[in-house]
Amino acid sequence: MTDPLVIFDLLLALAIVALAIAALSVRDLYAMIVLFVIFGLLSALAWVRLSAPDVALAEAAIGTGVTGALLLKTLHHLRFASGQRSACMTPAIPVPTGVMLANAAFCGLITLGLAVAFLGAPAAGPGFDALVAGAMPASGVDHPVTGVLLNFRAYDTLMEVVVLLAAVVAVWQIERGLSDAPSPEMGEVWQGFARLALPAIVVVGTYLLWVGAEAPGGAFQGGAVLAAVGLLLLLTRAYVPQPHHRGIARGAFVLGTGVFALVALLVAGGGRVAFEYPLDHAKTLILLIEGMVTISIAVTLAALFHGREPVALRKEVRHDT
Amino acid sequence: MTPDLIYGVTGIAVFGIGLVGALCAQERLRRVLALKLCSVGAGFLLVVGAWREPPDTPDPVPHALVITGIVVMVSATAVALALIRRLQTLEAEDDA
Amino acid sequence: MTPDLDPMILAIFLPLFGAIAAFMLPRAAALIGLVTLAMTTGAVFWLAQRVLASGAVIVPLGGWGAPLGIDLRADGLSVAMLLLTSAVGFLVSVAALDSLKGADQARQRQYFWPLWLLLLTGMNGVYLSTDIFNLYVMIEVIALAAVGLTVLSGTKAALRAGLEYMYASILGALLFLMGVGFVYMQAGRLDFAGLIAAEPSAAMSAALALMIVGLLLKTALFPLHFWLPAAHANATAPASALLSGLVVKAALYIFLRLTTYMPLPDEILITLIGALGAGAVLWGGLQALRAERLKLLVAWSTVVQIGLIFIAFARAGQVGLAESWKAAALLILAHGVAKAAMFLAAGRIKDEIGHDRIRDLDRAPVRPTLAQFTFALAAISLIGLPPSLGFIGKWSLMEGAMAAGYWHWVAITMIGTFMSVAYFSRVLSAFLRFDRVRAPVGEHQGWALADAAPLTLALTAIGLGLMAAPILRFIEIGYPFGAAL
Amino acid sequence: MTLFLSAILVALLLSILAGLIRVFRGPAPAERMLAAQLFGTAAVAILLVLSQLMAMPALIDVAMVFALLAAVTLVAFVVLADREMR
Repeated sequence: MTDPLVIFDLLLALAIVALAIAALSVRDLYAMIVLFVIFGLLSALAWVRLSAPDVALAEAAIGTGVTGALLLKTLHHLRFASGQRSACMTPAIPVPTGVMLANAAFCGLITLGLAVAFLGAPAAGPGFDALVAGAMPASGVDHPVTGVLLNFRAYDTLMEVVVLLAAVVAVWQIERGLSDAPSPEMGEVWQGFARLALPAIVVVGTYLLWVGAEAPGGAFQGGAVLAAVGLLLLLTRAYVPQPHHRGIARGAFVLGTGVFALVALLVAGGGRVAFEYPLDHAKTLILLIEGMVTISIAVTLAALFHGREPVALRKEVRHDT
Repeated sequence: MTPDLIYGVTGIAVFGIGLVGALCAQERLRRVLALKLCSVGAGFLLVVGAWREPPDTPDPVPHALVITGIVVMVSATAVALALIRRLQTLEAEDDA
Repeated sequence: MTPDLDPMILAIFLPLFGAIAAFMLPRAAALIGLVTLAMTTGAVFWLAQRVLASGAVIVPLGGWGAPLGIDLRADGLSVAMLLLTSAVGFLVSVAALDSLKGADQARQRQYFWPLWLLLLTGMNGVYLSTDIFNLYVMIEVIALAAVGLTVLSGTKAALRAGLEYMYASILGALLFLMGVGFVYMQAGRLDFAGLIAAEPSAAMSAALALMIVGLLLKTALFPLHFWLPAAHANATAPASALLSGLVVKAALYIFLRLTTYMPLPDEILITLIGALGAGAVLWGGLQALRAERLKLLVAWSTVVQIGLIFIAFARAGQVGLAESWKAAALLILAHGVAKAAMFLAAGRIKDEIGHDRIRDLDRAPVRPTLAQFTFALAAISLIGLPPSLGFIGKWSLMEGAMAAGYWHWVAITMIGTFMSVAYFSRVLSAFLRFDRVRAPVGEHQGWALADAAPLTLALTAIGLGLMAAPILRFIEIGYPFGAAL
Repeated sequence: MTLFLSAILVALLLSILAGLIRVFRGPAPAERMLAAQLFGTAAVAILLVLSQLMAMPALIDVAMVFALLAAVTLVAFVVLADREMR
């Protein structure tokens, strides 16, 4: 008998594809972002159906929540900077329709090829299942995804945090000066809402971090939820970054990377190599790393949203000629 | 029809749609979004590869990889958007 | 508890800690950067010694071992790339000390060092990695840091070029990631040994195609080079030197590795890659002949050289594949050293004269002789005149092609060489016309640190040609790549 | 029971899809945003039903995060689209 959920799966899959097309073809950029956010949340639902709640959490919080906020912020800036709505949207050199059609046909062919290759690949083929199952007792945590992220493939995860660090350094170097897009006045309702919502978000973020050792959750999801606190603070102007906060911000950005790398180096010795945590302390070390990484992720994501290094206005130097 | 088949085809379709957008989209913001769609498509492929018929639990390694991919992608998006914002500021100053 | 230090770990972690320190202490960033570069170079030499003594070495990170964990592995080729990166990187850093000293460059100075050290972390990580997903993360580290360096000057042209570069970089990385997904579906593992063990299938072919197209986009092989000239020409001089000399090599290196582990299934595909290389040589050469600005000309010459490296890869078809990577590797090393020298020299010329319009170079009242001399030396290696390393690379390319009877690759290489003589002599002839304007003695700039570094690089590019035999022996250590895995 | 819950899921999904028309057609940003908010609520419901159907209690956590994020997104949408609302 067919699973009654198949209808749900099919509908969801159709909706996801339709949303992807809609997001790329809708004229209004604001609508594009709204459609994208819905697309992301539906993808997260699809991943839940594929028994990947960790991925669904990360996608919902980071891939969709933070990315959507970043896109909105940029759109807000574009419309403010250009003064009117449509001026900034016209491309410098319009691409000829013929070229676009050729491109689209080319992509269609590629997609077909990929689909054929996918259908030919073994379903539920070989994987790491047995290896992970065998190594889990020595990992120091009970949740396999956390074990992979922070122990088996901790090197990848360290480098992922490095990517985040590189991003915030690059963003600070690209954008300079104070924000020129004025923030709108917030009504009392928003202030009240923020006051109510913030503690709840902090609790949930911390909970996700803590629960990561044995259930879906962990540093990235917790960090992203905590970043939402930063977003709210920045949006409601409850916190305005000041130039003299830069040192602390820098410290928070590098905290996760630094502690992670230091732990990885320091455990080496006595026959162990880097990243090889001693079994007795594995859980403690992993929690330490996760905690620091969570702080870094939360602050970094919020800083990426804010976008610019807080510099005093007089220091603004233009290098362009 | 199992979920992995359905969502695998979905993922490849999303990747292809993102590809079309990345090559054809004219607004800068839309191109960033198209790239994000590509990354979601790639995520689908990995999550589908990890799926096992219940009651078996899925392979956790691809899940970890996709989480890494999501964080990497948000970093890249943030940099691209910062470039777009800065460029827009400079261009608007020149017009004024 | 004293940690056991391993040169491979150091090569990755030293730049990382350096980047953190340079970001935290912007005022000491230059000092931190130089010290880090020196230490990293030391670690790489240590590693080279180890590889010379005992062949390829492996560190199973976390003690798990592939395929569950990630292994770091160093063999001759990876150590050669590491040496190239850290040695060239060190000299570029020395030059950067001087060329970023202006008062209006405080901001550039502050951000150059953390970004460059993060870039170094990523590149060293690529050369030591044996896991394709790890390679994906590494190329993203490289991409973000490299874009940050591209737009360091903050001009509109640089930002536009940087945005194009960013799009190309992300798209390339995502194609690569999709390929990783297909490898996982088919083989169930992601380490190099898994690639070697995998049976040929539709999914593996799709994976190979995706990864190769992604890498070609990142390394800017014609016709996917569209982003490169603007990005490399508009960056500040030290950044251009790093981007052109070192960064494009990371994707090239991954390409060489992948095609060794997953051989291209068809002679036609190899010919196609060679044909794209030929297209790059011809098109890039034409554009370099037409370029109006010095830095743009140098950037187009990078497109040509990349094309040449791919011809070297394809020169003898499937039969020669086991050997042709050596010619490609030699050209990679030669181009890395010479192009860094040339971009630094071009930057110096632009700084001294105040512009880099080729047409007006000979009218300049100032004559940066040392930089011009450096430029000429670098051009010798890039054109491929003996005894430079570029000559040895081109020679082994043509030798292989002739041995296999592939005369068309010889012809293309010769045409490319003549074209490079033509476009470089546009610049060199402008340098040599002394009589147009006599430089006032007072304005003649003296010896500067920023001249010494590119001169050393250019001399090295020529001198290394004399050491071609030991270099070849060295990069063969641990070959074939897969045997020791 | 499974059948019943599946039917509920499909109904919830259909309700989202109906809301999509508003998002796509607009024209006012407020309409698009409200439809998106409606979707957030439906998604939470879907997750809760799924946690029952797939026997994965962890999905309740996911639902909680969805609910929280929906609130934050609302603020972002409203604050950053403020100019267009007026």
